[in-house]
Amino acid sequence: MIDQAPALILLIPFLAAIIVALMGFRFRSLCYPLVLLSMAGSVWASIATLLSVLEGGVIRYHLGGWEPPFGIELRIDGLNALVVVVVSSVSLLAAIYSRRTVLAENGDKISQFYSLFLLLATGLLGMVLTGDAFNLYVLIEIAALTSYALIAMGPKRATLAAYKYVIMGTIGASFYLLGVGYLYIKTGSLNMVDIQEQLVARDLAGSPAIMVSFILITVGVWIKMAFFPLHAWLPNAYCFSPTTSSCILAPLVTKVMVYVMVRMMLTVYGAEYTFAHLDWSRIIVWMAVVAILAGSISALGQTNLRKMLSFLIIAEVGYMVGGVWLAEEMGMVGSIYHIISDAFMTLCVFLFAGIIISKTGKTDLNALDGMFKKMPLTMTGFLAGAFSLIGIPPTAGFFSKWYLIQGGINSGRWEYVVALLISSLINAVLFFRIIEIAHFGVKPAEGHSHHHSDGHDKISEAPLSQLIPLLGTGALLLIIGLYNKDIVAVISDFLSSSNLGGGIR
Amino acid sequence: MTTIESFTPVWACIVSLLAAIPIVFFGKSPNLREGSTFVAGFIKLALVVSMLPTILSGSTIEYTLWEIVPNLKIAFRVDGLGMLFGLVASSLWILTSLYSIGYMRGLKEHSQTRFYAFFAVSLSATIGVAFSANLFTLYLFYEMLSLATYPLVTHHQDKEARTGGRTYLTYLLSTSIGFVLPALIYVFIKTGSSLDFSGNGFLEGHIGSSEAVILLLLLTFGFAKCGLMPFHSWLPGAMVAPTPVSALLHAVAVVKVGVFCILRVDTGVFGIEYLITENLGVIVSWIAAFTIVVSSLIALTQDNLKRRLAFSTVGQLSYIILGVSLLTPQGLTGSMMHISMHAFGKITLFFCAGAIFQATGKKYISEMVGLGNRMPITMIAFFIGSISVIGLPLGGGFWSKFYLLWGTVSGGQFAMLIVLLISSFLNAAYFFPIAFKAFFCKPEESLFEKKFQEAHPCSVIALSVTAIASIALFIYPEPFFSLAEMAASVYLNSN
Amino acid sequence: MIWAFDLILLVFLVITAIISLRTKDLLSASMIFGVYSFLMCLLWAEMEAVDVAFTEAAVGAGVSAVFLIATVLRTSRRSSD
Amino acid sequence: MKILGLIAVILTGGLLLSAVHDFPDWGDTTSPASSYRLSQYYITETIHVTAVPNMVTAVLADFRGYDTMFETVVIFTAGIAIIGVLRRYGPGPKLAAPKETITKEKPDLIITTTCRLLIPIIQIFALYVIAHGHHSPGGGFQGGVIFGASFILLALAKDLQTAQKWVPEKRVLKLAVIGIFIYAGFGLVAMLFGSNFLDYSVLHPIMPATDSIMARSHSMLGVEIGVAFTVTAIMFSIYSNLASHGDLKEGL
Amino acid sequence: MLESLSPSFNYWIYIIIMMIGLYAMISKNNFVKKLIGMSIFQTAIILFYVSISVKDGSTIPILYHDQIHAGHGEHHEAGHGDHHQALDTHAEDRHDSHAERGDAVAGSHYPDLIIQPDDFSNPLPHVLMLTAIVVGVSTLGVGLAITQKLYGEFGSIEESEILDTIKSSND
Repeated sequence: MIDQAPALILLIPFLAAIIVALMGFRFRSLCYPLVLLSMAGSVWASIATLLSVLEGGVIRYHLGGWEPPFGIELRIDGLNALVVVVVSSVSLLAAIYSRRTVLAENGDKISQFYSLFLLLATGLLGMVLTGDAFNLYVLIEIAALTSYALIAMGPKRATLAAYKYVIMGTIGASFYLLGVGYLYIKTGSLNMVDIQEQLVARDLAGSPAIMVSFILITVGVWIKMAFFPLHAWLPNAYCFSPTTSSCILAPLVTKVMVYVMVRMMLTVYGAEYTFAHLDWSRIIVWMAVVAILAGSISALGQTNLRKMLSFLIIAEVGYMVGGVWLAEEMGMVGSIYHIISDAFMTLCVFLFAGIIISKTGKTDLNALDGMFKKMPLTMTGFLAGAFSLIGIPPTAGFFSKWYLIQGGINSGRWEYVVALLISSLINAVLFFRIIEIAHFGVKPAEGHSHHHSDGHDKISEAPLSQLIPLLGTGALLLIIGLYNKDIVAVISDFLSSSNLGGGIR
Repeated sequence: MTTIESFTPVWACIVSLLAAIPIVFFGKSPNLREGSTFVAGFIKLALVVSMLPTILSGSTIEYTLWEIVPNLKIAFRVDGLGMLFGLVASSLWILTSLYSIGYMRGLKEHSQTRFYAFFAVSLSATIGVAFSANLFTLYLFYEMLSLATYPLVTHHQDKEARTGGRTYLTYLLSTSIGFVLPALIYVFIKTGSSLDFSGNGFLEGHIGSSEAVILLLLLTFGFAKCGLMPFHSWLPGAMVAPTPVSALLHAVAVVKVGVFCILRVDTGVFGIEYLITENLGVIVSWIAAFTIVVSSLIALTQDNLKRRLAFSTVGQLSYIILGVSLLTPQGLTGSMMHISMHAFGKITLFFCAGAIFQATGKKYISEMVGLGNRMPITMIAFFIGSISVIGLPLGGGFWSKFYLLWGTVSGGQFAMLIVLLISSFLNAAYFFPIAFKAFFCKPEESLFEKKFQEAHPCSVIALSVTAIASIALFIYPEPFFSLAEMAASVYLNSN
Repeated sequence: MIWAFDLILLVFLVITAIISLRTKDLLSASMIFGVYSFLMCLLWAEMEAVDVAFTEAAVGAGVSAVFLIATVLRTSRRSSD
Repeated sequence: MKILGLIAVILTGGLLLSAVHDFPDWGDTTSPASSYRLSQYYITETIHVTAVPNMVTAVLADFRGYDTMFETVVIFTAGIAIIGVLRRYGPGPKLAAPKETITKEKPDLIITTTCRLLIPIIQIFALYVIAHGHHSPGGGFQGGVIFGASFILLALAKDLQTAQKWVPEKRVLKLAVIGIFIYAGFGLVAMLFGSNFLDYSVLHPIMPATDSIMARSHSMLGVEIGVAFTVTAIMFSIYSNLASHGDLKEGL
Repeated sequence: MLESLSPSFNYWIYIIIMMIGLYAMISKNNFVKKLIGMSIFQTAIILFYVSISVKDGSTIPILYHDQIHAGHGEHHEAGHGDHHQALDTHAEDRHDSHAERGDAVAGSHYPDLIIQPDDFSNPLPHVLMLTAIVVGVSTLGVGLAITQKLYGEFGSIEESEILDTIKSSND
């Protein structure tokens, strides 16, 4: 069983998705338990895989029994073993949350919704696991199609946002596909590791086609992860979609694409080609700086809670892209660690936003009026996410910033360090604005007022199915923060095995 | 000097954190809730005191809790300086708790459970700062303190509180994230060490002079809790808090954490020797001197008693920073002693201010004419507190100020001597009139309704105890004196 | 592979692509898109990619065009550009 | 937007053009893609290791069977997605009516008759394409599309209701699910036999196959049938949803 | 002259078609037009991939019945000098892979059949493009469904009109 764990990680939700699709006609109430069960199975399998990777090194699972490069392999090293655990557990937490909201938002299409939900998880897990460049494209498309639908299942504006996403997402994925084509025409291979070997063996570092393929893949992935000038699809898509959709899309899609970028840069092209040969670090880090600042400043202007958080995602993507492109080990560690921590913090705040929206029916920040009194536990969970996004120790967000800043200083990129700090401060402003509204109420009284706003609308604590994932995510943020050393050890192992030495200062 | 491995400092730190659980749990029954506060307070004090003999004998106590980042540990270490601060904070917690029972009950404040819970958490953070073994742990607890005190500062949840809270967090978070964090990471990268405080610093040899200046400025201004100008405005702003909070936070916990951090940075990170060789003390001491004079002048103009006390605090904190930046043994001893002496003096003053508000609802000094007859105990305590803070004999503050002056003389920095003298004069000028008017001026008839009108007994007991302690510290300044002297000798002779 | 035939097909491809995007009547545009797909299919068949050509014939020229037409008839036939 | 489009086109086009000269010559047999062991292995060994003459089918269904499974899933996802986005159960809020009214005439006799004659032939051809994918162009996907197209033709020629009688929504979903289960089932059974997912070679004990090579060949047929099921069902489902704006009542 | 161009005109044309599609995707105002552009964009990429698979003098990647059951010499035309060399190396390769695959190939049903890789066009891009076509039609379907939903909600499939509607409803 354990040997098969890598395949089971995505087979379990995949098969469950198929079964759930049929349940629209009968056993509708069984959808939710089945989703939970399958995601839990996936989490179990991914943790088992992580443990065996930690124990025995890289796992190469040959699908169909064909040796790579002839067949497709799942290639699991420290990096994707970590990310896969994150993806499966975030999906599980989002699934737990979905219980009431799906009924409320898409009551007539529960089975389709859950089926798409699980297929999205399948697609994302597959993207993380696969060791084949073209297979990655297919899985990107699965994740994309499900995302389009999950967003379009929302009300009016969500449909428009979904359409925009279809166009942008297709451009991104097609660029990726074209990039793989360029790689194929020069190397003749599709297996990631094999492409890398061919690039070296055929001495293709100087080839313009390889450079163009690199640009195409990078730009394609950037579109998918909403890197700043290419982010136009994201804010509205995550802002107007059903809350459950945004709870799984927002934490995972962008992060998995960052993973894909790292994978492409390190495993397919190799650090030496990416950093030493191309040497675009200077300009791309500047782009990241612009992305961070633009995301943060745009977030400042928002009054809609989820839109504000969406812009924060754009800033966070800037963190990660910049961190990777610092061309420095600590920056790389920070970025990869940030994939993990950001997935959970985004989940945390989006869960919170979902709870608020489903409780109050309002989407703007004023919906939070006096929430500390009304739902103290929910707010506690939110605080963990908010503190993490601000970067307050010992939450996970602090440590990712710690490593990223370290990378920035090590490589002498002060503009990146300054951008990170400014963005942290802006996050502090953003979240303390929320905390203020929740603490003082929208209109605090002039003098000592002790009884404002209680009871005029009956909003009580969120139901357990929503509280558990929120508080669980909050706790996880702390745990990830406190155990960051172990996570970073895994990441460092991965980096040292992927031969960074050639390209990294 | 021996090092002892013991879990006690960790217990001392987390006992109040754990106390928050029963406090929240007993939220419905005030007696049990405040009972648990007291129990935790006494346990904490007992734990701290239990370590005192070890420290006085010249040993340090260490415990490494967790290696959180490769090479960086969350570690606790108790030495003379930390002990001194821990002792002040833990003993004053009990008194403040006593006082706040009186205050909160007297005024029937809302959300008392939240108040006590966060109070306990703040204390944990304070003790955590005091017993931190390295800069990283220090930073961690520092941030924790900023956040845990926010609900306390904004306790009233009105517009004023919101403004005050905003200022409070803006200053504290922006400086700590904007200045300290990068400095911290830079130091970590440059030295590659575990950031452990050591007797003579660990920066020497790792950085150049210009970097040293920048780092020193970043770390000095970064710990904005110390109230150095121009990052002081949060302190008067935070006076919107209920008085016990102001008392503890702005006489003991928050502001003292700020100066304590700077002491740690100067002694444990840079090292006094290194500061002397690079001649870095001058920069800081001039900033401190400027703060001292300006804040005293501002204090003179304040009519709101708590604001006047706040500006006085800004000035007094800079004494401590000035003392350490003199880089002389006497200056160092003086500034460390001033942590404790000023704490006792200032907390008395705050207690009095709170007691006056509690009993009469008066906030402004101009309304306190003739108060001495109404509230004799309070006003006598106020007088004693003033003496101590000004640094006159009979108050514990005398000793610390004495050492500070000695430090300026022995360091040959006469400009600083003059600053200190001017400031003492100004201190007297803004404190004495209050006591004087309270006792010797006739009030207008309409000002007070009752003849005798002391505050809640709990509060009165608390402020009497601190007042007496201020005097006692003049007569017998132990153990703070020995601790300070010991610590100063460690930092100056360890090479 | 016959380069002249190939070239003619490619030129027609470009022409049909442009026409289908410039026609203001969406129904016509969909039909022309079907023609485009069919030309593409011919081109691929001629390039020895029979399986791909077969699929494109079934999907691009067949089903895709039908989907487009279905949508156009369910929405609006006029396009502003 | 026009300017943005132009900029994107110029940038991308320039980028792509700049690399054209770096490509191997047209039809060059020594180009990396053609000479690398990957494609050569597929060409020279497929017949030996799978006994399937159509290399495309063999690579599709066996070597890259994992891809193809997800290709089927893409189709399935699209079907579910379109149901999720478009399907309306019962009378929902009022939606905008089509700009051009669709004239509802009685179906033309010639068309209906032709379709009645044509549809069985199309379906038989589809079955042939599916079954003969090993030896000629075609396979599950193409056959499935053709099969689905036959139902679409029925819906177009008569009306959606008639076609719905043949394949109502419930049956569509069942067929689609069965198709994927057939595909995944081959993989899962291989896992049960102790090998990796989709390793058909271990399946020979439960197949009318003499050895593992024939097991691959036969499994590929099974897999193609699975693909065909899903594609047929989903193609029709997509059409019926698009044609009726999601209520599956009135088609075009 | 055209013949001299022929080596790469496929690559040129694919870029032109692709840019037409890309331009339509970004600049067109009509949602259906954008989707048509998207399909054109995707088929252009497929055209590129298919172009990779082309080899001079090769045939479709399917073995004929009589090819399977005949010796290799029959369909192997003379005059390809380098083929002999290739034959040797590939024979060696085949031996290697025989060794790797053990009895899998040892049990080949056509042990005498040796196939020249240069006789057949590269099947791999074909396989990939089958998948890409499927992805293309799926995306098109989802895009059309979203377009219909938009039309149902806003009564228009023109982007500018819908944006106006949203703007006026916000004011």
